[in-house]
Parts: sequence; structure tokens; C-alpha cells
Amino acid sequence: MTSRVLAPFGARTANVVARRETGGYVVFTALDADGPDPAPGQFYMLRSDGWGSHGGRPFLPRAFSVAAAERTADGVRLEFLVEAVGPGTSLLASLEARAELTITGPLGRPFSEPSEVNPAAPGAIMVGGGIGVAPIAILRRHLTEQGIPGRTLLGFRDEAHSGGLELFGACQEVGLAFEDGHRGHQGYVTDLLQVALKGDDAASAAVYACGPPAMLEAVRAICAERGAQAELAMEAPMACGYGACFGCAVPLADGGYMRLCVDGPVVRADEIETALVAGSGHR
Amino acid sequence: MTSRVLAPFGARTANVVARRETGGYVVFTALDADGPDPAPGQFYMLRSDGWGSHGGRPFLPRAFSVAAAERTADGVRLEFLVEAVGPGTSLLASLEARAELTITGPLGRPFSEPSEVNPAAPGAIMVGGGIGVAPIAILRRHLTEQGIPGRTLLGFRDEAHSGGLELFGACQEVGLAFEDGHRGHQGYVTDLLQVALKGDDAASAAVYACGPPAMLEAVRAICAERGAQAELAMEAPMACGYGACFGCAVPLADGGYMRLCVDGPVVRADEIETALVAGSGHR
Amino acid sequence: MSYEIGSLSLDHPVLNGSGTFDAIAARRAFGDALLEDFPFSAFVSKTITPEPRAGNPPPRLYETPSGMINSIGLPNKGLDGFLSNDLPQLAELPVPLIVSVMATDRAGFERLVDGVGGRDEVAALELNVSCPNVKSGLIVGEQPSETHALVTALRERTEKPLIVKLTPNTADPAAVAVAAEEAGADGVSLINTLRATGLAPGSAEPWLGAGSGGLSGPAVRAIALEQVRRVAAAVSIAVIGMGGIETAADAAEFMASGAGLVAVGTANFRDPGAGIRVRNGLKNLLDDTSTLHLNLRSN
Amino acid sequence: MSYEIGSLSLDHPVLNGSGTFDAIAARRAFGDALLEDFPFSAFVSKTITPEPRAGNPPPRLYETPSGMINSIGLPNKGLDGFLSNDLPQLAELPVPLIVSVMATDRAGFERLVDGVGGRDEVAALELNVSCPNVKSGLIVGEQPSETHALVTALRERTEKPLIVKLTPNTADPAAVAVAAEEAGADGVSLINTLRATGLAPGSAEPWLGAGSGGLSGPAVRAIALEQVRRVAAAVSIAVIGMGGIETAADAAEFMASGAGLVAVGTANFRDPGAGIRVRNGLKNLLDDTSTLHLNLRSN
Ligand SMILES: Cc1cc2nc3c(=O)[nH]c(=O)nc-3n(C[C@H](O)[C@H](O)[C@H](O)COP(=O)(O)OP(=O)(O)OC[C@H]3O[C@@H](n4cnc5c(N)ncnc54)[C@H](O)[C@@H]3O)c2cc1C
Ligand SMILES: Cc1cc2nc3c(=O)[nH]c(=O)nc-3n(C[C@H](O)[C@H](O)[C@H](O)COP(=O)(O)OP(=O)(O)OC[C@H]3O[C@@H](n4cnc5c(N)ncnc54)[C@H](O)[C@@H]3O)c2cc1C
Ligand SMILES: Cc1cc2nc3c(=O)[nH]c(=O)nc-3n(C[C@H](O)[C@H](O)[C@H](O)COP(=O)(O)O)c2cc1C
Ligand SMILES: Cc1cc2nc3c(=O)[nH]c(=O)nc-3n(C[C@H](O)[C@H](O)[C@H](O)COP(=O)(O)O)c2cc1C
Ligand code: FES
Ligand code: FES
Repeated sequence: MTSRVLAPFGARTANVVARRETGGYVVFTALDADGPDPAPGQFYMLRSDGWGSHGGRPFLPRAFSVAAAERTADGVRLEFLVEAVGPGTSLLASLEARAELTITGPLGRPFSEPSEVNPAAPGAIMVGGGIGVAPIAILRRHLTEQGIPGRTLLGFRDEAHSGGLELFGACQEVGLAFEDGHRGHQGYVTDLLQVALKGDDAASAAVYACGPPAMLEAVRAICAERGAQAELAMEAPMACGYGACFGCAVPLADGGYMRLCVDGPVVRADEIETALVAGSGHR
Repeated sequence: MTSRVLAPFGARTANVVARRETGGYVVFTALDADGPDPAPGQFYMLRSDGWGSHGGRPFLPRAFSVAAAERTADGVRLEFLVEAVGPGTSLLASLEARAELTITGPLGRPFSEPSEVNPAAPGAIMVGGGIGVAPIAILRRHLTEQGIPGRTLLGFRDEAHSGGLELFGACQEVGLAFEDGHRGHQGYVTDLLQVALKGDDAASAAVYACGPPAMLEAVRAICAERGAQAELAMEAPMACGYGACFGCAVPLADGGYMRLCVDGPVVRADEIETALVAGSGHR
Repeated sequence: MSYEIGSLSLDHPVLNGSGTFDAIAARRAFGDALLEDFPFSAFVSKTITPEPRAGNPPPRLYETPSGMINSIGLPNKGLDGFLSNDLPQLAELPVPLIVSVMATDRAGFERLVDGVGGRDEVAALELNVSCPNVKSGLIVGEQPSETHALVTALRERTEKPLIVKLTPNTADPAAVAVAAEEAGADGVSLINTLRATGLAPGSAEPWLGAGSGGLSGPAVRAIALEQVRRVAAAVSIAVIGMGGIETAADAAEFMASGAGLVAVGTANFRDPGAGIRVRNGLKNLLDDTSTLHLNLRSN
Repeated sequence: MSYEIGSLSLDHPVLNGSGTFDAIAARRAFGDALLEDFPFSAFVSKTITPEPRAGNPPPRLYETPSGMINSIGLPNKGLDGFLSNDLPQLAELPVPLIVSVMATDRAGFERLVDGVGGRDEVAALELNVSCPNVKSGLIVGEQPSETHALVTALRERTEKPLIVKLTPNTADPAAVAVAAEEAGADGVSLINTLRATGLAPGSAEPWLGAGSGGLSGPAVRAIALEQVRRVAAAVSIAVIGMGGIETAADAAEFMASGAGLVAVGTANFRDPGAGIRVRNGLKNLLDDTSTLHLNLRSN
């Protein structure tokens, strides 16, 4: 990282080259022939054929965090983890290989290196929840490649909402929490974070989190209380993704709003007033 | 015929069960499980999945003459001949077997029996042009089944626009005209009509015609001049197909307009002022 | 829950928009099946005028993203033709009849209200005020004062419920609604269509025979909802909300925004049974208060 | 073919709609590639106000059939912040700068026109008059008289071209355009967004933080085209047409209807390069007079 990787100007096409189902979610791979390698935490605006076909919606493109990126001879293979929650995600989740996407990206501010988050940090504590594990997956791989130590804590509601776990492949060094307790810790992933921060010197932590607003808000509050530095990858409804519409407002700690698409989606936990933003995020 | 067959109230679903390409056109078959057998000359309002996906269009359903109807144990198999001229016809032409249609019909006033068109008529003279041969095909089969004699005259611009000929199957007793002269008479199908009416006593003719506005207008003028009785199956832009919108206006000979969807699409040639209606019909 | 427009009480909240369903023609197409499960709790006629009108030259329809423009031009048989030809057939419908009327001067409106209002077959009148007043040159429904004057004059001539069909082509529809209420109207209906045009493909000329027309359908729904919300907040007479309603969920949004009744318009074209779908779906939503926490307002 | 707004001459007819493209933010996302092929012949800033504004509480976006509602609430740094932070960056753009300004009283507008109009980096001003006049309580752009008075007062204070951004939420936009022209405006731009709302799914509450907002996108194109046609027929100053333009063919329809220039708004959100597509496509259409017989009007 992790300066922001610039996007080519304008929307371009990319084809779906693979698709798999995992739990209730879909992971699809798009081959981006013309774009650069994204930085962990960045996102793309996506749309496909069929946009507009459900009573005129979806109309705007939809934002998706990149979950994995692999450079090949033909371009970058971008992986996205999709939960079908409405007309746009349903369409994207139903795309088959060879389907054409219209994409813009990579966009937004990526995660910082642990040493940027906290110069005292020996490594990273990564916290992912639900569909929000996507950017944690690419961050984790990035840190591993760089030989930077990191612990990963993942939380899921139940089996049906744990499809994102698949992105973490065979690696077993992941702390797991399930709300229904059928695996790992019974409860929230933030319980695991509490424990992790207790063991460590919280002041030397570099926490990274992505997940539902309630989880992010808990992470924010815990880190604030413990004096831990944290970066949160947030969501907000977006029309454009590049600062044009001012739609993606997130309230700042010192008043006013930021535009999450250009000043985020990764934000410093102490920048924002709350991670519970009306209209934003997955349940 | 041929009183109007009533449609079930409300749009219903029907599945595409077969599709073939013929010339530049597509013939598809829909299985209508719940509808009645249509009368020749009637039409259906059709739409499919993907409506709205080309920049918000097509929005309204589209009208199609039924080209063949066959009762089976599972319902009526309805054949439609489609020329892709815009977003709606392109979508319908691309449907594969099993695709779901939303249909309303049969609608409109069908062709009359020859004896109703002209009590003196020994049979029928059927004139079809281009994509407009569809209702002529079902009319012809109907008359054949009833043992009513009929002559069929078909005109096409060129090979590429003669896909409708396929609806007339193996039967060779069809008079053909091609504008480019590559087959049959070189010129217009109305030339063949002129000849046919010269041979006969025009006053005892029952002419049926469907085709582009210019052809229908020529048929109208020829029949008016020769004192021949004729019925024309016309087209007009339609929003509803059942008299609700007053959009499908066709000027009447004695002033004012008719609604083509309920007072047509089959009209008596002497009812209308002209078959050349602004905004209507194929080129 | 009761659905009322002045003294007229209806069985359910779903009407048709004037000019978007012709019960006489529909009966020709669908037969008496139409009467067995008639979609609407009252039938609103297409607007009639004092004298017969042929309507606008074709083309009369233009399709837009998620909507359509019509420039039909109010073809109708005129008052006398309506009374002699259409009224007996409309009287056979299983629901009350609301007749929509329009004229370009006071005298014309008076003739219509006298002629239609005097008939027992007619339950209520809707005043289509999206018309110029030939005297002032102003569109009546765009001006609170013009609307007030017209409704005041017509109010005296009939005891039947009077509904004013509001135009959306004005800065403040709520002000016009208030004027209608003050002048004695029993209800307002909105929205009518928004002025719009489209060109013939690849040409510089308008496609429509009359040059321009009115936009309707889902494209206008968000505009309609906002106008209904504002109007409903300003008046306490019946509010009939319409504009792009396609589903029961759409209709529920209008009711949650203050419309006691709703009307289905353009959706009838895509599905003649749209009214039945909306009515039945709405019934389920209204019955099951747990699924939808609608703060429904009944009149 | 020349593209002029008063004394300002532009290279091609495609601008951006105010508030739909932020060149400073876009440069952060796309880098200097943005400057190498800048889509627009002039850059129109988001509307600024005398004092800083935070904007409306979220959610600020609502998606509708073929369109969207925004209720952004004009977040901006205020005049001073704009001049010190934004203007230097906007001056780096390869095209002339048009600054959009709005205030709720005459004095505020005067401060803006003096402050912005005095800067060499600024080529022209656009007056966003979709705002209430706190004195009269009326929305300036809905009233010909209010618009006339405001433009007359501001006209004296700057030699730079003045464009009046018309609101579509009024019965007769052409009357407002004529008032602007008579008061000395060099151009009018239209349409701004149409007042609209939408509810949170399954709820009776408006989705938007501010309750309602403005509709834009293809859904409004047919309304915009009609208003442009009427306005262009009524004035002889520059007309900048916008509202749902997504393609060069859409833009050509506006030009055929009397707009000398066009602006791309919501389409920028779906494709940051929409302006380039429209500009290049329009160039082909305008060059190839055989394919499209557009009766184009240049100013
Ligand atoms: C930076 C970023 C990264 C993201 N990454 C991912 C990811 O990796 N995987 C993933 O699955 N998702 C991700 N999301 C979320 C994803 O973008 C949304 O789920 C998607 O936009 C939903 O679109 P939809 O059409 O399916 O549903 P919508 O219908 O758009 O519904 C989604 C939300 O919008 C509300 N809503 C409903 N109707 C409307 C309306 N008419 N107008 C406005 N709002 C409405 C709903 O209440 C709901 O909260 C990300 C979002 C952001 C901002
Ligand atoms: C009774 C009847 C029977 C028919 N039978 C057949 C048949 O058997 N087979 C067949 O192929 N066709 C038939 N048609 C014609 C068919 O319905 C039309 O070709 C179809 O509606 C075109 O739809 P589209 O979306 O493909 O094209 P459209 O885009 O709708 O274009 C078709 C016509 O509409 C005009 N147009 C373009 N844009 C617009 C717009 N925005 N709004 C309004 N008009 C516009 C075009 O200039 C063109 O003339 C029949 C029509 C009728 C009325
Ligand atoms: C084809 C058509 C014809 C219409 N005719 C009338 C009419 O005669 N009188 C009237 O008051 N409204 C008329 N309207 C307006 C509708 O009643 C309704 O107000 C409007 O279409 C908005 O609702 P919708 O979007 O559901 O169609 C007409 C609308 C359409 C589409
Ligand atoms: C998100 C958004 C923000 C806007 N902000 C402004 C603004 O600050 N000032 C202004 O004059 N118009 C503003 N507009 C209106 C646009 O400039 C334009 O007039 C309108 O959106 C219609 O064009 P479109 O349909 O192409 O978007 C805004 C529109 C949108 C969608
Ligand atoms: S999504 Fe448009 S400014 Fe952020
Ligand atoms: S198509 Fe609607 S009345 Fe004929």
C-alpha cells in the first residue's frame, strides 16, 4: 500500500471469467484487461447487462470491495464477494462466466500499512464480519506476502452467512466467532477483539476492520476506549464512487461530513463520529 | 371467424417452447396454457424478462399478430413472426426456449369470413407483404381447413426480408413478387393483385391484406377503384391493446379516428381514410 | 378502514386514473369476466367535454425510460353522446361511477356539471382542470385563484361529491389543493401527467402529432409521491394519489404519504389486471400490519 | 459552428451539470489523465453559498425507475473557502471555469458575484435560483418577477457572462427565462431537478435524511426536452439544455430542440467518461449531416 491506486478515467468493460457459490454468497472473478492492480481496501463500481430491468432499477452502478487481485498475462483477475440483497446484487450474483461488466476503479482510499496506522505496531489485527470479510481477505494476503505478522478474527451470524470464510482458504490461523455458536467462539467477533487487545498493549495495536455498521461501531468504541489505533472499511450508498455526487456522506468526529468514496472507504476510526450511518451498510 | 375471441382478463404468463430463425426474422412458439384459440387476424400484447433494460425501454408491451395457433393437450401453441426493429422486438427475437412471456390476448377484431366480406365472393384473395404475412398465414390455414377456396399473393423486398414465406410451408400455390426480382414476379405484390382482380369480377372479390402501410394503401386504392371489397390488417403504435389508452388512432373515412386495437386491427378498406398513418407500421 | 370521498363510500382504496381504462372497450375485449372481478372500487370515466372531440392526430404515444408520453387530445362523444351512448353501459358496472369533465370556460363546465350531475347513475364528478381558461388564457389548475373560482361556481350546482384533478405542472400543487378545498371540493386527485416531448428517431421533429404531451408511468412516481405528501399535509378532504403506481407496494407508499385512496393509470396498459393485483396486494399489506408499519390515513 | 454564452466562446457544446462532477475529487481518483482529455468545454462548479454548509444528513440518495433523487443540501466551503482552496485547483483545468452560486438573499448573491466575478480564473457565473428568497418566502426561480429583480441587481456588478439555472418546478419556465433575458442574463440552463421523494422500503417514512430531494436522470429527459423546446422558442440568449442526457443521440435531441449547448449530469455517475462519449458522439453526428438532419441552432 498503500497510496491510492488511480483508476483509468471512464468506465470500461471487463468480463466475468469465473463464478462460484459459497454459503449464501457468490464469488465472481472479473478479468480487467486494462486496469492497474488495486490496493487492499479499494473498491470498484460495477454494473452489468440487465441494469434497469427490474421496474427501471438498478439504475446506478454498485460499489464492491475487491476481495482478491491477481495479475495475469491478460490483465488483473479481480475477485468480488457478493451478497444478493436487492436488484443490483441479485443481478450480479446471477452472472455467468463470459458476462460483460462495466467497471470503474480501483477507487477510494486503501488500508494503510500497519506502521502507518501505528508506528509502534508489530503487526496487524484484522477483524472481519459477514460480507465485510472481502477487503480483509485481500489485506491479509498482502500483509502475508510482505511478511508482516497479522492476526485475523472473523465473525458470522450463522452458517448461512459465513460464505466469506472461503476467501481465507486453507489457512487455519483465523479466530472465529459465530453468533449461533455452531463453530468457534459463541458471540461476536468483537469479543475476540476485546481479548486480543487485552493481551497486547492496546496502544501499540493496528486494528483493521470491515463488517456491518454495528460491528464497526463496536470496534470503533472498543479501540477508542482502549486507545488502540484502527482503520475501518465502511459502506455508504454511492451513486458515483469518485466524489462527484456528494451522496456518500459519513459524519465526521469534528462536525460536517466526509465523502466516503474519496475520503474512504477506509477511514481512521477516530475521524468519524459514528459508524452507524443512516441508510448505510449491511444488516 | 369469426367473431372476436375474448381474452382472459389480465396479463398471464406463457413460456416460449420453440424458436427458429427464418431469413432475417425469428419465429417463436409460445405455449398458452390458459387462453382460448385465437381467430385469424387477432393479436397479442407481449413482453418478457429484460423489459426496461435498454436505457429504460421497452416499457410498454408490444403487439404481435398470431401467425399460427394449434391446440394441444397442454394449451394453445401460438406462433409469432418477429422482425427485430427496435428494443422490444430485439428482446423477443433473442428469447430462447423456456423463456417466460407475459401475454394478453387474443385481442382485436379478426378477419371476417369471405361471405361476410362479400356475399358474392366465391373465395378469398389473400395479399401479404414482408413481416405482414403472419396473419395471412393463419387465415389461409383457417380457410383451407374449412374448404373455402383462396388464392395467396405474397410480396417481399428481397431474400433477406422474405423469412415470412416459411410460414406457408411446402404449399406451392402461392403467387410471389420480389421487388429485386430474384424470384417470382419482379415488382410489387399489388401488381399481382391488379392482375387477379382483372381476371375476376372485382365486384365479387373478397380481398384480405396485411403488410407495410404503402402496400395496404395501394391495396385500398386498387380495391376502391375496382369496387372490390377488402379487409386490411393494420398496425399502429399501441400502449394497451384493449381500448384503454386511445393511442392507436387510425383516421376514418368519414372523419374522426378509430382505435385500431378494438375496432381493428382488421378494418374494412372503405372504413378508413388512408392506410398511411403517421408513426404506424413497418417500412 | 373506510374509503370515502365526501358522501361517497367505497369498498376498497383502488380506483383507475381517468383516461387509462375504458370499461366499455375492455368489456368488448374481455367480456363479462371484467364485471365478475372488477378491479376498481369506483370507475372514473375518461374526461368528457361539452362538445364531441376527435382527439389529436397520430402518433399519440411516445415511450420514454420507465414511462410514456401521451397526447391523446381527449377524444370523446361530447356531453350528449356520453349521456346517450356511454352512460347506460357504464351504469352496468358493479361499482359507482365518477365522471371526469373538462371545459375551456365556466359555461361549459356548468353544462357538464348540470348534465352529468343530474343523473342517478353518476356517483361523483371529477373536474379536470388541466385546461386553459379561454378568458384568462391561464391553465385553471395551475392557479389557486382560478381553481377557487371555478369550484365555487360548480359547487352550487350539484350535491354530488366533487373531486379536483390537480396538475403537477405548477410550483405549488398544495396551494391549488387548498383553494379547491376552501371552495367546497370533496377531494383532490393527483398527479395528472407532466408536460413532455420526444423526437422522432434521427430527426429534429417531435414524434407526437400534437408536438408534445404528458408523461406518466414509473418515471414520475417519485414526483407524484412528493406532491401527494405535500397536498395531503395541506388539506383534510379526500386525497386520491396516483402517478406510476405499478404494485401494491407502490400504492402503499402513496397511502403512507397521506393518500386515502389511490389510482392505477399507465400500469393498466401493461397489464389489464393491474388494478386487481394492486387491490389484492394492498389488502394483504393492510391486513398484515406486522409486515408494513404504514401510518395509514383514512378519510 | 460556434458555442457561445455571451462573450464566452467554447470549443464544443458539452458542459457538466453543476453538482454532478467534482473536478478536484475526480483528479484524486483518476489523476492527470482527467486533464489530458477533459470531457467538458467549460467546467461548472458545484453551487457555492456565502457561508460554508455541511449539507443534509444521510441518506442523500434514492434510486428510482430510470433515475435518482438527491438531497445533498449544497455542502460547500463557502465563498472564502472556495476562493482560497478550490479556485487555485480549478484554475489548473484546461477549460474555462463557470462558478455556480446561490444565496437566500440579495446581499448574499451580491457578495458571491463580487467575490467570484472579480477573479480572473472565473470565466462566467451561473445563478442557482432554486432557492427561497428569505424576504418574500418565494422560490426565486419559480417567479419571473423575483428572477428579473435578482438578475437586474447582479447584472450591474459583473461584466462576466451570467447564466440563470432555471427550475423545472414551475408552471411556465419560459416566462422565467424571458425575465432573465430581459434583465440581462447571457444564458439560461435547464432543467434543474424535479422535487421528489421515496420511502424507506417497507416503512412509512421518507428514505432521505432531508425528507425529499430532486429527481434527475433519464426519467426526467422527456420533461426536460419539452421545457428546453419552450424556453428556446422564447429567448435568444444561450440555452444550455440538460436533464437525463446519457448519449450523444440524447444530446442531439436537445440541440435539435433549440439548445445551443448541453450538459451531462447524472450520466457522469454511471460513467465518469460519459462527457467524453457524448462529446465525441455529438461531434460525429454534427459532422455527418447526412445521418441526422438536425436543425441545429448555434448561438
Ligand atoms: C465501498 C463499498 C464496498 C462494498 N463492498 C461490498 C462487497 O464486497 N460485497 C457486497 O455484497 N456488497 C458490498 N457493498 C454493498 C453493496 O454495494 C450494496 O449491497 C449494493 O449496492 C446493494 O444494491 P442492490 O441493488 O442489490 O440493493 P438496494 O435495493 O440498493 O438495497 C440496498 C440498500 O438500499 C436501500 N434501498 C432500497 N431501495 C432503495 C432505493 N430505491 N434507493 C436507495 N436505497 C434503497 C435498502 O434499504 C438497502 O439498505 C459495498 C458497498 C460499498 C459502499
Ligand atoms: C396489431 C399489430 C400486429 C403486429 N404484428 C407484428 C408481427 O406479427 N410481427 C412483427 O414483427 N411486428 C408486428 N407488429 C409490429 C410490432 O408491434 C412493432 O414492430 C414493435 O412494437 C416494435 O417495438 P420495438 O421496441 O422493437 O421498436 P420501437 O423502438 O418501438 O420502434 C418501432 C417504431 O416506433 C418508433 N419509435 C422509436 N422510438 C420511439 C419511442 N420512444 N416512442 C414511440 N415510438 C418510437 C420507431 O420510429 C419505429 O417506427 C404488429 C403491430 C400491431 C399493432
Ligand atoms: C393515455 C392516457 C390518457 C389520459 N387521459 C386522461 C384524461 O382524459 N383525464 C385525466 O384527468 N387524466 C388523464 N390521464 C392522466 C391519468 O389519469 C393519470 O393522472 C396519470 O397518467 C398519472 O398516473 P399513472 O402514471 O399511473 O398513469 C391520462 C393518462 C394517460 C397515460
Ligand atoms: C447529486 C446531484 C447534485 C446536484 N447539485 C447541483 C448543484 O449544486 N447546483 C445546481 O445548479 N444543480 C445541481 N444539480 C442539478 C444538475 O446540475 C442537473 O441540472 C440535473 O441533475 C438534471 O440533469 P441530469 O438529469 O443530467 O442529472 C445536481 C444534481 C445531482 C444529481
Ligand atoms: S459516491 Fe458520489 S461522492 Fe461519493
Ligand atoms: S392500444 Fe390502447 S386504445 Fe388501442
